[in-house]
Parts: sequence; structure tokens; C-alpha cells
Amino acid sequence: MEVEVSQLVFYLLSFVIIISAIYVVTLRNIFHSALFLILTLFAVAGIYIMLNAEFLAAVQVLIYVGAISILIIFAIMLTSQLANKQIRQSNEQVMIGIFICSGFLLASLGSIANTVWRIVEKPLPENNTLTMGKLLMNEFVLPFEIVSIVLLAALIGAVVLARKEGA
Amino acid sequence: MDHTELTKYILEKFPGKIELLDTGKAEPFFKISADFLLDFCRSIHSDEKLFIDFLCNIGAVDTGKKFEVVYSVASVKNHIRFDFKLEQEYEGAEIDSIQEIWAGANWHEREVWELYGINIRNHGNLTRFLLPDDWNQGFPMRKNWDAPDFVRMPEQ
Amino acid sequence: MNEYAAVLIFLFVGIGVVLFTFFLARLVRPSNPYKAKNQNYECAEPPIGSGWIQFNNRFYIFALIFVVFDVEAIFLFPWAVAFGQLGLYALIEMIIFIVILLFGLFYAWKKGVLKWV
Amino acid sequence: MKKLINGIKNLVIGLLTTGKHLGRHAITIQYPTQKWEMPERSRGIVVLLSDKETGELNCTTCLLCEKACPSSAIKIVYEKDEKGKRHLKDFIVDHGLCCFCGLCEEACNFSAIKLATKYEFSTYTKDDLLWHTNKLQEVGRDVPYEKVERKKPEAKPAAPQPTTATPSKPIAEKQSAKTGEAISPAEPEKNPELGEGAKPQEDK
Amino acid sequence: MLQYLALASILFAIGIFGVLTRRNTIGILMSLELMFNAVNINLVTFNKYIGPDNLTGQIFATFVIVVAAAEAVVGLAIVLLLYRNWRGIEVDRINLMKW
Amino acid sequence: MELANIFKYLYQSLANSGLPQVWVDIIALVAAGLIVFGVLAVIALFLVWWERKVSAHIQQRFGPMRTGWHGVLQTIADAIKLIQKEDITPTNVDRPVFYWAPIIAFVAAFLAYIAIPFGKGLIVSDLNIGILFIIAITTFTIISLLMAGWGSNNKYALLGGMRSAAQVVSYEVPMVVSILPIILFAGTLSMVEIVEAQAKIYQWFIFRVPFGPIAFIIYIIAGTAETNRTPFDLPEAEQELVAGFNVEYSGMKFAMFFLAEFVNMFTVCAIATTLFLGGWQGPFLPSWVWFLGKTLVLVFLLMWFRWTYPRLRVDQLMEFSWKFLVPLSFANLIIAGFMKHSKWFNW
Amino acid sequence: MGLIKKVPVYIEKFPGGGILTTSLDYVLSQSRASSLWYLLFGTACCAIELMATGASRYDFDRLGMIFRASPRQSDLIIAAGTITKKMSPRLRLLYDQMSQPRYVIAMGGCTVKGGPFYYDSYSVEKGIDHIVPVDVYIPGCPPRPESLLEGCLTLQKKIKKEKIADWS
Amino acid sequence: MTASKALRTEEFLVNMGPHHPSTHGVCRFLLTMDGEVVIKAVPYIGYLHRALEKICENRTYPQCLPVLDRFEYCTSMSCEYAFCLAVEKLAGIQAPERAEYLRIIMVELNRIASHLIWFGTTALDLGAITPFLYGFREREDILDLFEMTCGQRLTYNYIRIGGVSRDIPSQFIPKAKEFIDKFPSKIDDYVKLLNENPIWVVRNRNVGILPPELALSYGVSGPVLRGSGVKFDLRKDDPYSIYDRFEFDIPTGKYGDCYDRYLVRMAEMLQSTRIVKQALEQLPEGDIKAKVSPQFKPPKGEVYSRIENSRGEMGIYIQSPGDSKKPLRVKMRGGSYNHLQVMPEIVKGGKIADLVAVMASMDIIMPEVDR
Repeated sequence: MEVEVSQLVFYLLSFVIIISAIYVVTLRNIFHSALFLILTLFAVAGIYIMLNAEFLAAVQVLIYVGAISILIIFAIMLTSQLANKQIRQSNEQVMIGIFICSGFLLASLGSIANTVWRIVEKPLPENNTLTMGKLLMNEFVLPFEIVSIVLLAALIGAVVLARKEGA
Repeated sequence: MDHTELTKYILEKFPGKIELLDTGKAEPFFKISADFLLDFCRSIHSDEKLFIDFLCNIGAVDTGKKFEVVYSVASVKNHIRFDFKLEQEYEGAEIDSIQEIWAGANWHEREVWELYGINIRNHGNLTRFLLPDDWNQGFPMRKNWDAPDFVRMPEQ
Repeated sequence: MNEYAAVLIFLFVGIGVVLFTFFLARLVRPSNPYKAKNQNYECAEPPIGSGWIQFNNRFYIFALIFVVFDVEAIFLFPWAVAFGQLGLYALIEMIIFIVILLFGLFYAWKKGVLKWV
Repeated sequence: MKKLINGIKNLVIGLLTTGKHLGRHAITIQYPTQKWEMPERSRGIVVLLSDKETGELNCTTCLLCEKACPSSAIKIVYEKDEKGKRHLKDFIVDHGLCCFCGLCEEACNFSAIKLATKYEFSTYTKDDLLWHTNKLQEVGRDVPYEKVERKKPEAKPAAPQPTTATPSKPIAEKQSAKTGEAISPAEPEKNPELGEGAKPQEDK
Repeated sequence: MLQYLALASILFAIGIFGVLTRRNTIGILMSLELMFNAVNINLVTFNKYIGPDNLTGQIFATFVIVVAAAEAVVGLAIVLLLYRNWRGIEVDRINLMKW
Repeated sequence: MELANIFKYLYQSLANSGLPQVWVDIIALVAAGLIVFGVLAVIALFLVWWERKVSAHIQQRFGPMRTGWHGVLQTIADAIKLIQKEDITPTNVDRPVFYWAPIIAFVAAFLAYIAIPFGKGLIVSDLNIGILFIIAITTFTIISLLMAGWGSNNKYALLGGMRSAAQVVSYEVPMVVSILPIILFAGTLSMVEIVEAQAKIYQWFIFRVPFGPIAFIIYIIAGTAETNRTPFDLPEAEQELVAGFNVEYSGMKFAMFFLAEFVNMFTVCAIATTLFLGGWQGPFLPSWVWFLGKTLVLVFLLMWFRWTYPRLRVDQLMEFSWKFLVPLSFANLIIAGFMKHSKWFNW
Repeated sequence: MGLIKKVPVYIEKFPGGGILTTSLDYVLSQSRASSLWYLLFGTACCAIELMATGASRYDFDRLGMIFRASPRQSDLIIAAGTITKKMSPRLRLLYDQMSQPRYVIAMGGCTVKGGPFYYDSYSVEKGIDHIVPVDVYIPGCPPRPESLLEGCLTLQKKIKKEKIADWS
Repeated sequence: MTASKALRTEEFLVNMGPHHPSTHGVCRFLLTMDGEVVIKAVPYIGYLHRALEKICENRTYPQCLPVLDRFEYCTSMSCEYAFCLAVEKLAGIQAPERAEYLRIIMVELNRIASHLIWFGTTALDLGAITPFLYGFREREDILDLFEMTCGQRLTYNYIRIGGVSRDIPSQFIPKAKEFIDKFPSKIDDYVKLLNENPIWVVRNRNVGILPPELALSYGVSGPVLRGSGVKFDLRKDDPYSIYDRFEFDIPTGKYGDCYDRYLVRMAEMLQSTRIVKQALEQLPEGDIKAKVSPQFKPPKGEVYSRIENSRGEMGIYIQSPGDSKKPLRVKMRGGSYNHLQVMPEIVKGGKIADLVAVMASMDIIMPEVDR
């Protein structure tokens, strides 16, 4: 029973993810796309929880929903002629796009099905936040510090790029 | 400067061009001609002894025969105040704008134009502002103005 | 896992409750739309143009900086939880991490980005 | 730093100020149950006064109030008998026009019209604010007033005194020479018990 | 486990489609975010089913999120700059401008 | 007499009724959701009434008096009236966005209560990432405000939505960083464990000088800003933007925003209670009474702020956060780190 | 129209249905009357008295009346002050944009009939009943705060008598 | 496309008013905005244009007074006062001494009442609600005094040509003294609430700076002009009536920003209490009204008379045809007319919140503009 419910939840989440992801890439109204992106990302957070990655799920919501999507919405406000809904949002490559992505899909699904996975039946560490903290401070300390450099670079870059106007 | 001094000074400064009216009981009241308005304003504004830097009021009057435009001016620095007016015929009434001297004249003049129909030269922004935008019933402050829904106070 | 079932169910309960009140209101409330009523409110004047203005969003730059700091914050959480079991080096690492990012903040500050343009 | 401490201090002072008021008692008058005692001079609503003994209207149809009204809210319908005396047929006050200035009360020489200290007259229709004689009289029935009889002002010539003298004349001197002849309708002797600070000019 | 991988590949494919077909630069960025998420799902899935001893996969996913955030920050700043200079953020127009 | 026992008993009897475990859990959770909703609705109605009373007495008035005893039924009357109000959807709005914005606003506020312990054992689900979950889920409020602003197709609403988004975003950083010292000392993200770490009154995090009070002040300031209350109520600044993001909302949709606003205010205070004031801990009285009491004291503080201070301007608001609160909160975190390391106050 | 408009007709056919509808009517109209949120709308002198009524001495909040800046959320326009011909379309628009049920109080002579500006004024609208349907007229120039409160109580009385079935 | 214009996002137009909570009635601004920044603000007025001047032309002189009351309802006493002074100047009437004192007491009390409205609405506009209520609480006390004397709260019709309509009742003086005594402590409360409040200071300091030259050129007067540092007050510099008998100071500002205007008005309230206090002490016995008939016809002439109102110079221009009991023309000049005119100049480049702050600090009241 337990398994069935989690299966059900998984299918629900994947349904939401796939449908809203398709809306993200096809909707004409870019603001609606952004909202569906948020929905997608939120559902992905649900998937993370199903995979016992609670911390990651919270991070997903915090960063994607709380920060990046707002940035995207702000950028939309700033740049698009929102009132003019008739703007064509997709280019002439629709057929090519369908072709390429279905090709990719076939290839990857095939390889997933054909690969023999060595599944290890073992529970994840209990408190994943604590474990991650320890890992970050020990094994991944260099990437961790590099993250700050990356963020600094992004910050400075963004500031330099976006600042220009008034100065 | 008290009133008599002020009157004397102004009369001497603009001999022949300005006329003292014996109408105001308090401050001096002059009458000038319409084409002298700009020069007059400029010189009273720049004159050291007068230094009229403050425009109190512009009011148009419909006396029933003519239009009068009354200017009340004052000096904040010298604490003096006087009025002057000019007359305009009903037909083709037109006066100069004195915005270049006192920027605050803008709305006063607009009001004169809107309510009395006295044209203002070089005003630059003569658009409706007190009356509704679609007003088409003429100049309501004129004495002979009337409109269908205008109810006069019953005579008592 | 089971703990998080609560989130899902609360989500449904929340949406359901709100929709239910909407439905309840629908039963009682009058509805009489007409053109003037459905016009957008703009201080009792007919609105000028569309409300979907595209405007100079000076908040954008703050959002940019926010994203960076938000990302930083998520690294602080595991650190804070694990700090009790770590040593001084963790503190120093974190201080380096924070200082590097604060440097970015001060850079933006000095560049006048934090000031309203 | 000093600025910061100062700022925090002032924010706290602000909180304390509002907090102080939180402890105080409200000054609200709870209207329908408690009522504010209107001062006697309050100008609430126009009523017609009637004689205390006979219950008849004091109004003599002299039309002074109608003339004095700045917004023409008073309409007096009358008919003249053969002697030329006016008889009141209807006294109409339009409270939709009235500006509650009190000029009618001051103009009246017979204590016939008054702005009573009543104010609760909201209505569902506009026409209900058009009060006729009976309503005006009814509402004014219990209004206290001091009956003051005065001369008919029609007899008095409306002579303005455009004194050409300079206004810098000493005030006291000017006032000493007061003439008791002309009666101003704007006399403030309605409430003699209140105006004891200075008795206004005597009525001859 | 396979279902998660399948979901990730579908999401990735949709992302590819978006990148290819969107004219709007912001749309492309959004599609990129979808692809990042697909990758993350894979990482977390592998973590759970293949290497559950440690949380390496989740750590990597976190780093991916960081990179995605940095990409979004810089990318949107570039979008802003594009918009300022060309009054439009449609990719094909920008391509035209290049030549 | 603990309420938690009653709920446990009810759950047990449900579990013994022979239903499959999954259904028992689902029914229990749905019931919990409805109970939480009921509690929140009552709290919000009470807060609205209380706010009106507090404001009235600060201003030497009485506030609502005529609907029930001292107006206690006032907000209920308001709610019933709002149900009867016509729900206008202007022609030009973006309909789905306009419709869903209030729902998301409410649900985001509602979901946070999964992880807030109302008392000992009175928590829907003690998530192991508790506080992080609350912070994450409440970010949906920003989305709802942006949706409301954008969906209304109204310039005032859009400006209000943008303002509130920018404001919430700016104060998110000091808020998050100000609760990090608590996590640092408690060593956990779970709300229940954080409360348990403050068993004695001297263990309350607010009393751990110096980082505790500073973190508390930063948190309260940021929380005030996050809930859009004076002096940070720019998004709905009546004098500037008429009514901000909810200009176009009427009837039940407006009521949802209104409800969400007060629920959010309560959330912020409840989190502050849990993190800084020892949550439900306290002698003699039942735990939930302590929790409610402490939270209401904080709510009163926010109301007091609201009825005392003027409003900041938007750029000053931003600068205050970025130039003052953010550096301060980071400095506070570093101090707390040193304290934790050197075992001061590590009782 | 609310769906429920037709429901009372059916309910009343059942025994006890009458009581049900009356009590429902009672609750609904009581709550409408006790929670009149007024639109912040004042043009002239009466607006000052409107503010004074909201202030501590008279305290509108006692009657459950608070101001809203947006017409969408308000139930009541207190037309305080002179409405000129330039303003009247705006008043109409504001009224239109309010959500139903909505009420109008004409406060002071100017809104009743033009007041002191009835004669000789070329720009004053002579009574706002030409523009919007008015529920309660309050005489006065300006009316005292008590008059306004009394007007609101009069309006409450009127609302309490309303039935859902005859909503328009 | 490389022009500097291209670097800007689009500007948009927003209506602020005629129904807007902060426009104090029915002023309308058409704002050209760039995000939150006001590029251009165009005031549109006339929503309260009630043709007062036209009405006055068809009323006798005493009948004009109720109309004048509605010219500037926050300080109706001043309007009546200005009109009566003008008529008296025209006809050479001298009001009795006691009347002069009573007039000054009333006008100054009314100035306090008006400033209290300003204080309340300013605080409200900047988001502080409680000071608004406090301001109105004190205002009620003043209104009690007025109602006791002349029977109305707002439109008094008290000051008449040649005097005042009624003498003060006996309780007036003790009550007025009580008010005057306790008022400074109330001001103290306001000061504690706002003056040094850092939020208040940053909202007002360096916002809406009005340089004195610009102010004079636009005919700005009263507290706004004094806030810009020009020490000019008609009560002192062009003394009318008996203002030369009282001792009071003219507070002035330094920078001409909103905060200075705020401080000037706060100080003015205290100065007014000083005047009232002195007037109450010196109040002589005697007549309260010179004899003026209701059918009164002033001689032919014209006069412009001005007084210092709480919103600046209030001037009344009257032209009398000489043979009529009705004026030929009454022109009213209110301070707000010029203040509103100068506003677009000083709000440029500010935020929308600054516009609100400037509007509040200018203390614009629409009937004075529209008439």
C-alpha cells in the first residue's frame, strides 16, 4: 500500500512537471511561462523529497522559486512588451526542435532501458543537512570556496552589466 | 516707503505713461495702457527702490462695458504693495503674458483666458483647466453670459 | 517521507478550503458586471493605456544581489547545523566564504548600485 | 554610531508616546447612546418658532429672512388681504439649499425663525428635506427661545455710512459716538445670559 | 529508479525543445533552467539508488543549483544589456545585428 | 491537560477502526489541515479585531463597539459581508493569474503551519528541515503578490506588486542570516528540537548576549518588512498607490489577501517565539497557552509599531536592508560562530 | 445574481423554510449593515467633517466603518462635498466600480441639491441623485459629525430591512 | 538607436487623482513616470470649481460671507476676515476694538486648527496614522470654542463687516485659556512622535527643496515661503488690524525642504498660541460691531486686501460699482493656487512617495485653488 501511494504521488508530480514544462516552452505569454516554470520547479522539489533529499528540496524552493523566478519575472517586466500579447514567441525551428528533442528522448530512454543499473538497496544518511554540512566542510571544501568566488564573479559581472544605465 | 512716497516715485519714474486712480483707499492704484504692460512690469521688477518680486494676484473684471485686468503686486523685500490695471475692449481683448517676469502668473492668466475670454499673448499653455474639458458654453464669468441650466438667484 | 505527505495534503486542503469559500460566496453574492464596472480603476479616471507597463525596474539590481546572497545562505544552513561537530577550521572557512561575498556587496555599494539611480 | 543610538532612542520615545496614550481613557462620545451637549448657539436646523402660550407661529410674513438668505433656501408663500397685510400660506425651507449661516435668524425681528440645536434629520428621499410650515413648526415646538420684539426694519432707511475719514482714527473715540437709531439685524443679543462679557448696543 | 530517469530525460528533452524554439532570450534561459533541473533529478536519483553511502550526488546537485543561479544572474544581466542596446531580446534579431 | 493527548487519542481510535494505515494517515492529515485552518481563521479574525481595538485605544478611541460585546463580532460581520460582496473581475485582467493569486497567497501562508509547533506535541509534522521549510514555502507569498500585481492590469497594482516583491526579497537575506545563529547553537533545523534546546528561561536564544538580542531585533525588523506592515507597508501604501497590489480585488478574493496578511503576521511572530522565546516552554500553564501568549505579545509589538511610525520611502527601505541589516546580520553570525566555538553560553 | 436568489423561493415551500430564509436574511443583512466600509471620497468642506467623524471624538470605527481607498472593496460612498460638473463623471465611475451591494450617502447640502451653490453657479451639479442613486440624504452645510453618524445609522436601518430576494 | 534615449525604458503615464487618498480632495496629477521616479507631473485642477466669484457677484455684501466661508474651509475665519477687511477698507469702516481682538483670537485659533489638519494629513500621507487622530483630537477642542461662540464647527459666518456677529459667551475665556495652557504639551507629544523620528526625518529632509528665488517667482507665500528661508509674514511686515500690538516670532527654515516647512508650521502653532494668549489678556470691553446695514452700499472703488492665512497670502479683490449693494467683482486669491503651481517644478526627479510628501508639506487645499 505504502509503495502504491508513493507511486501515485510520483505520477502526479511527473504529470505536473511534464505538462507545466511543456507550457513553459510553448506558451505565448512569457509571464505565464514563468509562472509555469515556478510550478515545474516546485514539483521537482516534490520529486527531491521522494528521493529523500529534503534539504535539496528546500534549497530548490528557496533558490528557484524565491529567487531565480523572481529575477526572471523582473526581467520580463523590464524587457517585454507585455501588453502586446500577439508577439510570436517561437521561431521557425519548431519542426527541427521537435525532431531533435524527440530524437534525444528516444536515445536517452533507450539507453536508460538498456543499461544494467547496479542498484544499492541502502538508506541514505539520516540527517542529510548535517551530513551535507560535514561533507562541505571536509571533502568538498575547495568547491565550496570556489562557489563563493563564482558567486562573487557573478555578482560583480551582473553589477557591471546591469549598472550602466544611470552612471 | 509709505504710500504717498511710493505714488510719487512711481509717477515720476514713468511720466506720462501711467495714471493714478483715486479708487483704492489704501494702496496706490494705477492705470496703464495694455501695450505698456510688459515694459512696466520689467522695470518695476528690476528697479532697485521698488524691487517688486511678488505677484499677488491677477484678476479680470467685466464692468459691463469693458474688461479690466487688475494686477496686484508687492515687494517682499521692501514691504510695499500697489495695484495697477489696464482696460480692454470687449472685442479682441488681448494682453501680454508676464510669465517671463513672474512665473506664477501662468495660472492666473490661464484663468483670465478661460473665464473671460481675454486672449493672452505668448502664454504657451492656454488649455482648459478650471472648466470641464468638453466645456463649450463660452466664458462664464462675463456679465452677459447665460446658459440653459444656469439658475440665477431670484431677485429679492 | 511520511512527514512530507502532510505538505501535499495541506496543499490540497488549503486550495480546497479557499475554493470552497469562493463557491460559498458565489452562492450568495450578486453579480452584475457591466462595462464601466469592469474598467480598471485608476483614481476615477479612465485608465491611460494598458496596465502592463514596461517600466524601468530599479528593483532588478536588488534582485540580482539577492539571488547571490540567497545562494550563499543555503550553504550556511548545513554549515550551521554541522558546526557543533566541526572545528575552528569550519568557522574560518565560513568566514572566508562570507567575506568574499560581502566584498561583492561592498563592491556594489561603492559602485553606487545600492543607491537608487 | 551616535546617529544610530539617537535614532533608536527616538524610535523608542515614539513608542512610549503612543504607549502612554494606550493607557488613557478614550475621549469618544458614543453617539447614539451618549450625546454631545450642543452649545446653545449651535446652528443645527432651521425651524419656525411658535408662541409659547397660543401655539401660533411668530412669523409675521415680513419676508426679511427670505431676503437675507444667501442661498435662497427660504420661500414664503403668502397672500395679501385687502388692507395689504400679508398672510402666511406656506413657509418652505429647503434644507438641501440651506447653508446654515444663521442670517435669517439674525434678520428676523420677531423671533420667528431659528437655527435650533437639532441635527438628526437624515432622510431617504430628497423631497423630505423640503420642509413646509407644519414640519418646521412641529420641530420647532419645543425649542427654547427668548422672545424679542423689535421695530419693523422696513421703516428704517437703508443708509450706508461711507465714512470718508481715514481709518487710522482712534477706535475708542469713534465708538463712543454711537447712534442708537439704526438697528442692525445682526445684533447678538439673543443670549443675554451668555454675553455678559460685554453687553452689546442697547435697543431703544 | 527508471521512472525518475525517464522523467529527467523527458524534462531535458522539453528543455532542448525550448532552447531551440524560443525567440525570447528569457524563454531560452527558462528552458535552460528546466534542463538543469533534469540533470539534478538524475544526480539525486543516482545518489539514492547507486551511491547511497554518501551524499555526493546531492552536493553536486547543490552546486548545479549554484551554477544555475549564477547563470541566471549573469544571463539576465546580459539580457538587460541586450535590451538596452537593441530594444529587443529576440534571438533572431540579435543574430541579425551581429552580422 | 495537554491538547496533544486528545489528538493522540483520536488518532489511535481512528487507527484501531480497521482502516488501512494509509487512509488513517490521510484522514488524520486532512482533519489536521481543517483544524489548522479553523484555528488560523479564528486567530486571523481575532487579530483583525484586536488590531482595531489596539489602534483605537492608542488613538483614544474605542474601536468597534456596536457589533457584539465591544465589537467582538465585528470581524465576523466583516467576513460575512465580504462573502456577499460582488466579485469583480475587470475586463482587461489576466484572468487565471488574477484568480489564482489570492489562493496562492493564502496557501503559502497556510502551509507554513505544518512545521510550527503550537505546543508540546501540537505540531502537524515535525519536519527535519522545519525552519528551512517555512522560509522556503513562504517565498510563495512573493509570487502571489507579483501575480496579483501583474494580473490586475493596473499600474498601481503592478507598482505595488513590484515593490512588495523587491521588499520581501531584500529582507529575506537579513531574516535568513539572523536565524542562522540559532541553528548554529541548536544544531538542528527541526522546530521541535530548537524549542527543546531552550528548556530553561536563561537558555532562550534572545537572552544569549550579544548575538541573541541582535538577531531577534533583525528578525523582527525583517519580519515586519516581509509581512508588509508599517513602517514597511509600501506595497499597499494608501497614500501613494491607493491600495497597492489589491486595488482591483473585491469580495472573497480580497478577503483571502486580507486573511493571508494577518496569518503571515502571526507566522512571523510564531517563528520568532519558537526561535527566540522558547516556544511553548513555560511553567504551570498548558504549553499552547504559553505559545499563544508569547506570540500575541509579539503581534502586539508589531501593531504598536504600525500605529506609531511613519512609512519609509522605497529606496530608503532598500538601503536600510542592504547597507545596514545585511552587514550587521553577517557580523552577528560570525560573532555567534566564535561564541559557539569558544563554548561561551554553551549551556 | 447570486444563485441563492432563487433558493428562498423553493425553501419557503418546505415547512420551517420560512424561518430559515428569514434567519439567513437576518444574518446577512445584519453583517452588511455592521460592516460598512466607506470609500475615501471627499471633495470639499464635508470631507473635513468626514475626517473629524473618523477621528477620536466621534469614531466611525465604532459602527464597524473603516475607510478603504479602493472602490472595489468599499460598500459605501459618502459623497462629502460639492460635486461639480467636472467631477460628476468621476463620481459615477467610482460608483460603477464599487462592488455590489453598494450604498450612497449624500452628505451636506451640496450633494443633496447644490446647497449654497445652487444659484448662480455655472459649474456645480445640482444634486448627486442625477448621477448616482442615493440612499440617504443628510442635511447640513456641513453636517455635524453626529448628523453623519445618524445618517449612517439610518442607512443601517434601511440595510437591515433588505432581503436577498429583492437585491438588484 | 544608440541615443541616450535608447538606454531608458519606457515612461508611462499614471493618473493620480482626482480620487486619490493623498491629493487632499480632488486634485489630479498626470504623472509621467519612469519606474518609481516622477519625470513630470502636470496638475489638473477644476474638479472643485464652484464659481464662488460668480456667486459673490450676485450677493449682497453680508450675503457674501457664507460663500466666503466655503472658499477655504479649513480657515473660514480668515476668509471672512480678509473679505471684511477689504470691505472695511473700501468703505472706511472701523471695527470696534473688542471686535478686532475677538477677530484675532478667532483667526489665530483657526490657524491652529488648520495647521492641525495639516499636521494630521501630513502624517497620514507619510504613513503615520496616529498623529492624525491626535491632531484632530486637539482640533475638536478648538471647534468647541468656535461652536460655543458662533454655532458652527466649520463654516462660521462669525466675522462680519464692521465687527463680529456675536460676543463670546462667558465660558469662552476660561476654556480658551485652558486650551492655550495645555496645547504646548500636546505639541510636545507630536514632537516626540515625529520630529526626531529617523524615519520621519529621512522622509522629509532634502525632499522637495524649494529655493527662495523660485518661490518668489511663483508667488509662493506663507509657511512655504518661510520654510524656504524668506522671513516674510504679512502680520509683521505689512501689519493689518492690530497685529502690531502682539509679540510673536516668525519661524523660518533654512533649506526649503519638506522638513523645514514642517518645522515652520509646528513653530507657528506655538506662536499662534502666544498671540491668542496675549489677546485674551488684553481683551477690552466694549462694542463688538459697528453699524452696518444689510443693504449696505460701499462707495465706488476697488481694493485688494491681503492677510496672512495659514496657507499663505489670502487676498480679496473687490470692485464696488458704488450704486449697488452687490459687488461688481470679487476675486479671491489663495496661497494654494500658487503652491500647486510651483509643485511640478520641485517634484521632478523625485519618487512618487516624495510627491506625496511635497504635496503634504505644501498643505494644498483644493477649494482655494479651484474656488
